Amino acid sequence: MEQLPVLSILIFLPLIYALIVPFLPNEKRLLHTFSTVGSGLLFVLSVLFWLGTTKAGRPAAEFMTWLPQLGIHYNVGADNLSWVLVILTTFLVLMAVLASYTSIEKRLKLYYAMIFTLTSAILGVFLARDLFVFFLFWELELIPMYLLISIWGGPRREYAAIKFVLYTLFGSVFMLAAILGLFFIARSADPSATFAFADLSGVSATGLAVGTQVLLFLGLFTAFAIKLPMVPFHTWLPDAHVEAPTPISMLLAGILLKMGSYGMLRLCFGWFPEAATVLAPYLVLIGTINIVYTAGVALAQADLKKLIAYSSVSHMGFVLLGLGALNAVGFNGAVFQMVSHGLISAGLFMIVGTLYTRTHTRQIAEMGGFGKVLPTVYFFALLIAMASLGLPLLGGFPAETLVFYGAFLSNAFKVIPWFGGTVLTLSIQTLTIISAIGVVLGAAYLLWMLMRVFMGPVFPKWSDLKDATPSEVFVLAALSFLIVAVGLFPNLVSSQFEREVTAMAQPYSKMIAELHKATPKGQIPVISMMSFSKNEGGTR
Amino acid sequence: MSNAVQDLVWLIPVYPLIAFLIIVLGRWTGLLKPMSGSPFVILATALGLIHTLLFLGNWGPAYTAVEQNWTWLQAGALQLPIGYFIDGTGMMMLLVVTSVSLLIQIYTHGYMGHDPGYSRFYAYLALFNFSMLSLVLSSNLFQMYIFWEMVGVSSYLLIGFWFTRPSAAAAATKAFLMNRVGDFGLLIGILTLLYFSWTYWQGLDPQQLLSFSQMDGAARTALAAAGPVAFTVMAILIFMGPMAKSAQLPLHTWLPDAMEGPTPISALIHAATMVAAGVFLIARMYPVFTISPNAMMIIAWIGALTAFVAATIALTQVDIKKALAYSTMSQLGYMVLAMGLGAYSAGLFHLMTHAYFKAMLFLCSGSVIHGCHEEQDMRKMGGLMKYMPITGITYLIGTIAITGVLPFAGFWSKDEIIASAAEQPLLFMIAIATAAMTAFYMFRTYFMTFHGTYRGHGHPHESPKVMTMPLAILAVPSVILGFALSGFFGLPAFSQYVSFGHAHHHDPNLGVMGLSILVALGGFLVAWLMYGQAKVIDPARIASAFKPVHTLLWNKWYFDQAYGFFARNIYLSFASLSAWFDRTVIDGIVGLTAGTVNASGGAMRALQNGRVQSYLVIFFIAVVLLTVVLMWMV
Amino acid sequence: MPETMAMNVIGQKDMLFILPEIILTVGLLAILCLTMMTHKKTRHENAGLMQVSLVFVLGSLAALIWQFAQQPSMEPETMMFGALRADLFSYVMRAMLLAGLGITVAISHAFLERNTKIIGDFYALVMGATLGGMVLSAANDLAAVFIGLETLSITSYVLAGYLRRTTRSAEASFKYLVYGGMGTAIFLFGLSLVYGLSGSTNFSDIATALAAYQGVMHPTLLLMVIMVFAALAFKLSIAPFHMWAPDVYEGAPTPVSAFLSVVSKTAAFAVTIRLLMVIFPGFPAWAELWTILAVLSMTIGNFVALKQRNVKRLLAYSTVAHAGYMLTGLVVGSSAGVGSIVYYLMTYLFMNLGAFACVIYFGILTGSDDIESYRGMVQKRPGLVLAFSIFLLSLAGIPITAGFFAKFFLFQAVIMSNPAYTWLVIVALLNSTVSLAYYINIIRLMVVKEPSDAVNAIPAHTSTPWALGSALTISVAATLLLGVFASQFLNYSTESVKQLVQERPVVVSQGLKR
Amino acid sequence: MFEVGLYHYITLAAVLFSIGLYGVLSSRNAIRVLMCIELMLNAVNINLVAFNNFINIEDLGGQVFSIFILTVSAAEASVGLAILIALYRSRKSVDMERFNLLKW
Repeated sequence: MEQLPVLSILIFLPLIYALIVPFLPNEKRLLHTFSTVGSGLLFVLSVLFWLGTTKAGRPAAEFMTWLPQLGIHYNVGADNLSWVLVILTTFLVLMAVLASYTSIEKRLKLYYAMIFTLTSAILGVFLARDLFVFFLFWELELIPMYLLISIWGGPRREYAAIKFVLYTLFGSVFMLAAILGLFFIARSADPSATFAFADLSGVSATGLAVGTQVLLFLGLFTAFAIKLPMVPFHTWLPDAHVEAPTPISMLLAGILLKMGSYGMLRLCFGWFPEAATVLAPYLVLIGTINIVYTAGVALAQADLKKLIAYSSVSHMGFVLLGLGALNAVGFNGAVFQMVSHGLISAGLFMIVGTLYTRTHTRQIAEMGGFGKVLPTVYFFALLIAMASLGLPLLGGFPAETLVFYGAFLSNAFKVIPWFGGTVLTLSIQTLTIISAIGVVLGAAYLLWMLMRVFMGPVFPKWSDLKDATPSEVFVLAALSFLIVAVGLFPNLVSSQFEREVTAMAQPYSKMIAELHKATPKGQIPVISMMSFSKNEGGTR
Repeated sequence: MSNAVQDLVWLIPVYPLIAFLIIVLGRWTGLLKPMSGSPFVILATALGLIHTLLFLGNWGPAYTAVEQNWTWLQAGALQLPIGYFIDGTGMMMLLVVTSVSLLIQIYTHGYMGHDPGYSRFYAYLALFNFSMLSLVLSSNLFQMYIFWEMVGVSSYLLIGFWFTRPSAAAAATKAFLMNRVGDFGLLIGILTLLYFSWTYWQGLDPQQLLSFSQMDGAARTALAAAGPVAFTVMAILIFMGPMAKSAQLPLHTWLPDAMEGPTPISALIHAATMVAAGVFLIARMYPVFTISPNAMMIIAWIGALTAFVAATIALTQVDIKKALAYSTMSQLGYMVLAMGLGAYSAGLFHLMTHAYFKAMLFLCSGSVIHGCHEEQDMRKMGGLMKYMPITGITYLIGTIAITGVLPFAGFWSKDEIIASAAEQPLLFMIAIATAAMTAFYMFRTYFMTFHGTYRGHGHPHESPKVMTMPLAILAVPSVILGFALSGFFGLPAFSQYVSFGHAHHHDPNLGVMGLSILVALGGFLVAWLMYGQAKVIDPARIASAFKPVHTLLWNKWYFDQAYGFFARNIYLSFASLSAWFDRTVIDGIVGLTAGTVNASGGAMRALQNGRVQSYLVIFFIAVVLLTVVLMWMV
Repeated sequence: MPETMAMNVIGQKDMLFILPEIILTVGLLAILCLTMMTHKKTRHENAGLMQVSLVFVLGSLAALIWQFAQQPSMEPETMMFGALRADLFSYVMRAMLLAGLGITVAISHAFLERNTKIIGDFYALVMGATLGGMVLSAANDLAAVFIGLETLSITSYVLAGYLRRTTRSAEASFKYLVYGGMGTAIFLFGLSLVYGLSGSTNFSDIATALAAYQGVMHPTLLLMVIMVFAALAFKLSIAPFHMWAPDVYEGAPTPVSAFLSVVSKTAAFAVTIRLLMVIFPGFPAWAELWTILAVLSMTIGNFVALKQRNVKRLLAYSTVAHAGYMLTGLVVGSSAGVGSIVYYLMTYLFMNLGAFACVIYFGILTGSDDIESYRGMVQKRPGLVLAFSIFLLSLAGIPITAGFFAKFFLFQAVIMSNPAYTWLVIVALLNSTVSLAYYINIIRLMVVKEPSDAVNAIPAHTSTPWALGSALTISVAATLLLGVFASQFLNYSTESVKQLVQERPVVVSQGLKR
Repeated sequence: MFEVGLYHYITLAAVLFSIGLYGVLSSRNAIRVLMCIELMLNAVNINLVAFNNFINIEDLGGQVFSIFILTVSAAEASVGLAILIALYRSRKSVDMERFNLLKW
């Protein structure tokens, strides 16, 4: 198994599909089956390859020199964290393709070509082990996503599509600057350094000034925060979700948000522990705002899909809270949240999609009494909404538990240093409590939505709706099965990536102790002066 | 055989889970006919009961606690275990839950016989059984929190069973939300406990995290680490869970609305089992509560106030199920009061007896409603004793039991609680006053429904055998259970099996016994005078005499209106404010930047006026400016 | 200085070096004669003329490559009495100019056939202009620079006005002439001052003479430098001196706009780099001058392009913006920085010419250059729309296109040479984000929108003229592959610049404030 | 006796250059613009010849250069006039203000 270039197959197979699709005859049924078989094969392959390589103790990695004079090489590899997300990606792509049966009619060839290009871009991001390759695939997913939203979307699709692209591109500006800065520092430390993750991760350990570290951390972090999305940069998500067709918003919520959190964990938190420790208070603060504020906004939404979009923004706040806890439990919780939120949000959007294909409206006011008319959809909606609510024995609960336990038991910070030496007396424990309130608010808007949409008397105009079609039921059943399985036996999922993620969190306990020791009791850990000039960065 | 039963005790909750899966998959794949599925559930519960009895059978004289743990979720240093733990209290709860739910499920077959959602209802019942039994068996606080919420969601499903009725949907959402508020408190309580007692748990085997058997050691470490004030706050936070679950004062308004659900579940969930889970949690977490006196005092006062307020509201209720709901709330108040006062076994004893006779009362009200063709308003009933003798008699037995008249179960358990309240004069007075009111409003409901002439339409008929037989069976424990475990005349005392720390049995306080019987009879007399044949005192006149008090009670102390106000004004406005902020401010800034870029683009574009000479002027100015700027700069 | 003054007779070595230019001149004259002879101007004849000129161009390119293959690791030496300098840099630049010329000739045929009877003169003029450019990029003497520049400019003025009948083309060429005339005048005045200071017109002598003024910042010295580089900035269409570009690009026939945006810009960059590296290496105000010009051109280029409705004007502003990006390489002035500019020019050549080829094709199909008229083109010509999208995305710098790689290498070189200029890279990246807005807007119109009436009028599928088709395929292939297989091209570009520059100390200026 | 030095020539060239510049920027008539461009080029010639004479007499670089400039400016003038005629034919005027068809 190891001589097979496993990872490159996974990355470039979808691209091959994307090249084949335009040449197929333009017949709806054929295109659907081709894509289903294709994505199915991709999913099976990803599981087999995972079992064959990393699970069997031989982590897969491929290397090919590309532009040696610039230190750029085609360097891909996968540890269990990447594999879990790769399999989640291929699974959700399969689900999205199945969901496209009912919701996509026109220009199928371009549609499937774009979906497969998008898949290869996302797989590329998760499997990249060279910062250039990572950045290349990170920008590659922009155009397919733009076209997918702007051609098959809803009424205001073009505005939403361009907003999505410009937001992400704006983020990647600072990411590229940080990448190049990091490479410069690595090169000045050791002239043979390349863009490989291995070389760049050791940079912060070689006594880099905290100021530079924080700057590099923030450069990378902005791009990931926009993708997460973090509160001030989140307004693209509701627009993109509302306007995107169902399969695309499943992919968008299911996987694209994970690119942001994956990047945060592996790059920002993996490479700059000191900077992360200094910035943890602010991350947790924004994470809490992310949870509570968007839960409030979600309640006031009249559009069902926007409500679900804001709920996924709120849920991604947990990732920030988990990462900000700076301990193994919090990190594991954040990664678990990525997986479970992927399944749950895909499920929720599938539900909204099935309703939309029948009623062609997304205004909650116009909906009512679907429970009686669409019993199967009601059953799945109930199950997935409860999972999103964080009900135990369903997908969401283990993630929330780990994040809350991790954050509450962490000694990341007692106070948040604020401007001009003043201090916000908000310890991580208080912020966790406030986030827990956010969860209760979350329960409120979800239950209220269930009540208004599914319960109550049947509206006369919806009395003749027909229940879910087999393909929809299959998708919903597959997602629900996984959500229940993850909920009942969380150790199955968490034990896969637990070792890697705990290793990532390992340096932080020492780092926190150092930071607290470095700042005398009353004093606040102030970020040392921004030292950035070339020579200072270079000297050891 | 004995250790097989013991090792497989975790199967008890699994039987209903299997039944639930059979029905769900059966209905989905169409193998199961629409109106079937109940035999699986009833069989599962029966198996649970038999298994419990077998377990009890060879549990041996010492009744030592049995515990077994596995790791459910492991991440970094945290290992969250799951497992089973049975001691006296746990066995008592097991017996109550399995027996009561078995009888209710049999009764439901009659009550829901021709309801289209029959199999869905049984599926929900099975799910509830699974959650409740797992809650009772859970070996640690984390696991209990899991099934705490599972029970909450099953009650949401069951209350909102007839979801096409908007009021049922609203009641279900309200119940679940209020439980979520309670769960929030419980979660924060657990986290704080874990935070302060982390060093203690590190010392133990990781699978013992938060387990009840080690709770007293953890409690002491937490008290030492946190200091009394923080510890009390933590205890009250944990108490918030039971406050919502057992409908204690601030978080109680969901219970009366929960009557929207079908009556069998009112009996099962909102009388016998789920609401008792709150008291059960207090029992399990007793080591934490006992070592902080002011926490115990707060719990006692909340219990007392709930009992008192619920009793006062029950006085004016006209809907039979709402009256019984408020009486449940009042009795739960009693149990919490007992726990608050340290009377551990008294509280649990009352829980046990109350479970039986309250379930019976609810089932009677169910058969009354069934008989009077879905009529719930007592003013449209009356004289039903003639038409429904069995229901009538069982209802009378229940009423006597709950008022605590001598031979019946209610007396022994309630008397112990009142006795334990003896030291606190104020609490004692509230307890006695509530006992009086209980007697009054219970007999009021009895007389209004079963005595006098029938005021409703149509003609009521006795419920079928399948519904009246469970009533008869439930009547037995309501009568003898109290006496059987009172510890008199050589009979086994309840406190021998179910107690906290040393099983002390203080001798009965005759004075208190006498007083409580007297008060009960007084209440009966007043009720008889107002509503019985005598009709001496006209209730309307009394109502007008105490007008302000009556309106206060009629409006259920305005709690609903207060919560409604909070929800609409504060919470919704926060939501719409943040939605507005999100749309205008954040999007505004984004729009602004895009706008300035466009505008500046437009402005620079205007510079391009098409005349070469103006271009050349700019060319020349640029050369000059560059020279000047660079001269100044370099 | 290593090279001694060449002996006064033109040796066999000199002739070899300017062989490509000779072939081109012969081609030019041949075309002129042929046009005179073919008085009937039939379609067949015009196609023949195009093929002949294409043969000559490819011949000249082949000669260049053959010569380079003879001695790849060559020692730079001056030719033609020191007027021209034979080094890797001149070979690379001349190769690019010839490639640009070839593609321009290929794409112009279809356009000219539909718009005018006399075609031969166009090819002659275009070859003449490239001749000037080639001389310019190998120039090692002020006179050679002037001659090369003027040949390029004057032929461009005539080319801009090739469609005499239409007023827009005539007005464009007149404006271009007046603006260019003034630019040349100022350039010459600067050169005369340089001559005055150094007493010689040869680059190496001037370099030694000016070395004396290394550190001193004398106002007249500064004015002299500004005047020289202002004219070159005009040719590169850098911000304050770009005002002519939009009008000329819109007015001139599209192949001419393509020619101007690529070939004349590459030639101008060649001479700027040579002047910058050879004559004014240690000049103190360098970084600040180019920083100001870079930021100005990026911002103006991108912001104004947002509001454009005519695709040729939009591409004009896009060239201004790209000139801005390339200037960041000059700001740091290191060999890596300038080398990445040369690589950027390579990719820029193909993506820009490709884009103009598509504009020509659309012009033929819809008859207008208005972006609105491109709506729904994907229904009729999906292949063409795909090609145009690839070029636009490459211009915007989206991955796997060469544009992305070019921008990445450029910004990497800038930060590696002098991290103090990270802010400049961030400004450049923000500008390219803005640029994506108007590039993707065109794609949106073509792919997402419903067809406009102009597109509906297009017949189902007419055959694409082979010359335009082949030019398009070459450009698409180059745009996609040049990035991924860049290492060889990168080596050429950085190596060529290394030869030019003695590794002078990187002037670390403390930001803009002294 | 008054000796005409290098600076006199340079100042003359500068003055001529400025006059030409002013002429290009301000005249309404297109032909006058072309003439002024020629004027500027000739100013450069003076400059070059003067430098050649005073700085580096033995090498004729400067003068050769000015001859080049003469020829090129002639070419430019002729091309300019040709284009102007074509423009005149369609716009019926030589007023510089009228040539603003291409804008924004």
